Amino acid sequence: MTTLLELFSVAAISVGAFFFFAGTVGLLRFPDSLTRLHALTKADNLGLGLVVLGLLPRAENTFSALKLIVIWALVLLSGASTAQLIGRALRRGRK
Amino acid sequence: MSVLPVLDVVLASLVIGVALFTIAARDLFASVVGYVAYGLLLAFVWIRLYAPDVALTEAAVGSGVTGVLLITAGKRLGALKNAAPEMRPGLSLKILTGVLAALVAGALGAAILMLPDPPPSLAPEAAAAASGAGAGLENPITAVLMSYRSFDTMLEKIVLILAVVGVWSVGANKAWGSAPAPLRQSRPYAPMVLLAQTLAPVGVLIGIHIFWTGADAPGGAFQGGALLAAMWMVTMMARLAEPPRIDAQWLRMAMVAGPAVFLVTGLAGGVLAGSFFAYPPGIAKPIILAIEAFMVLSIATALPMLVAGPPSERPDQ
Amino acid sequence: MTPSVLAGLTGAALVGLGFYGLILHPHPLRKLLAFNLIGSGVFLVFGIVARRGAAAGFRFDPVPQAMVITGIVVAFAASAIAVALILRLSMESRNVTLDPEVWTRPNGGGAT
Amino acid sequence: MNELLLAAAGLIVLTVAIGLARILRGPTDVERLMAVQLLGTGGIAALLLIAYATNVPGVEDVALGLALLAPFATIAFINLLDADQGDAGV
Repeated sequence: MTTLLELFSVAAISVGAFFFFAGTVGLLRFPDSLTRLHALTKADNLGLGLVVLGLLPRAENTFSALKLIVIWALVLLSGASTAQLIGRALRRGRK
Repeated sequence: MSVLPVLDVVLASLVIGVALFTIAARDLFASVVGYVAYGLLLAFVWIRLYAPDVALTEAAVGSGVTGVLLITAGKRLGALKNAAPEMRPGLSLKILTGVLAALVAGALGAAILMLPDPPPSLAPEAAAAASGAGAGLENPITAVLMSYRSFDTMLEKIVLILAVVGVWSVGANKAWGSAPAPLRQSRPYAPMVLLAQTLAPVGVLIGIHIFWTGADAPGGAFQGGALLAAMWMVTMMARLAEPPRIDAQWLRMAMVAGPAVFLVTGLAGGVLAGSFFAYPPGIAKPIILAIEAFMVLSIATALPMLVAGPPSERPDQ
Repeated sequence: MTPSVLAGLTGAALVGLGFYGLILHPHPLRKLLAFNLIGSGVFLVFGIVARRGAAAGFRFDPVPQAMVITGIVVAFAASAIAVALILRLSMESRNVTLDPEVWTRPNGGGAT
Repeated sequence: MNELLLAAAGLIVLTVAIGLARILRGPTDVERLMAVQLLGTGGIAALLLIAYATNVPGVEDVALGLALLAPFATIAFINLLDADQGDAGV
């Protein structure tokens, strides 16, 4: 693995971990449910996405790389649609 | 490797903390949410014990499907709108129970600290089962389930069927043969439908993949079947599919297929290979995979039927 | 303390917690949940027996691990039956309780 | 390098674990759901990092299964909330 790729890997994973941290802080500190939902989706999509991106150069073969991407795609899909569902539940709950 | 011990302690205290919450939470919903989180955490503990097979089963069955079962039950109970009479236990009873529980936990903990050294192990026998009789299975867990302890595994499938029969039979008499109540009361909602439509096909593929790799790597019939079951339930929860009538011929065939094929192969082994549940050398692996394929079918149909509950005449009350 | 001993002690604590909840909670579904906690605690204790039994080139003893896998599925089947029974019971009595006094009290429950 | 991956995994688990405080504090059930979802995603990330750092086989597949199951319980909870609020279907 070239140094450049290594550097990229480390950077992506660190930023990913940071997004998890930021998402957690948001979930705990933000004032109301909708803003907390916003923080959560950032951690979901970007945090995991960057970790996956950082691990991609380290994948042993195409199949493991594909698995990583599928994992990310699944979480993107479910994160986005459950955020819709949760948001709707919140809106209806307030009425 | 200085991070891992810290991680272990954090994980252990989290598991206990979330378990405390599920016991102490005031309402049922919160405590079931806690239980789902608890199942996820336990899956991580199993990973740390080098048991990815168990981790996957715990995440799928112990956390996911059990959580859905409890929440569905809570919904149906809530529909009765007749709260339990408050009978809060008194302080003395609480203290007494606490002491009793602490005694049980303490005794168990002491037993763990006093486990014999060197530990007894059946690993050599399992290794023999994995490589013996031409099985050629790389995953020792699958070898144990399908070869070394195959009788247990078959009976366990029968337990699942008996459980389904048990659940069906507590339904009202006049409802017999009809379909269980749907898993969602109201009309489907677009994002949920989209999610189910995309998730289910991918999930079926992944479930089959996990079953297939189970011969040589972590995975297998239980995990693959549980994932397929979860996908069927997702489509039912989004109202893309409704629970089938319980007298449907295909449903009953699918549920019985696993143990039936297992039993027939076992009997055939008695004739062809010399003993009950022995596989003819050389073709053991294809036979095991064939049995497992039918077991996947049985698990994938039985688990959702257990969650859907007894047949009900009307759509959910 | 090795990871396995830690996990085993966690399992023991879970059994204790579940035991407490099983006895004290009046709500039957909460009792069931507590019962599941006991179950997973027992599985965990079983799991460390598997981890300690590492031999023959494995990092664990596959036999107890395989039994835990079947155990989890059987525990779920038992929970499903319990849920079905609880639902039927409360449908008959219009009451969500296991309290025998509610059942024997006139007008308090039972078939109406 | 592996140390770094493990450290990242540890950090993620730790922060997500702190996020579990939302389960305790609520105040609504929806918040509890969010905390569980964060735990699921963080768990997947940590599992992947640990899998690449320690080469334990099969952990990737567990992560795959977790990713598949992530929305599973959430859908059930949402269905319950909808039922509670007397859904009109929107």
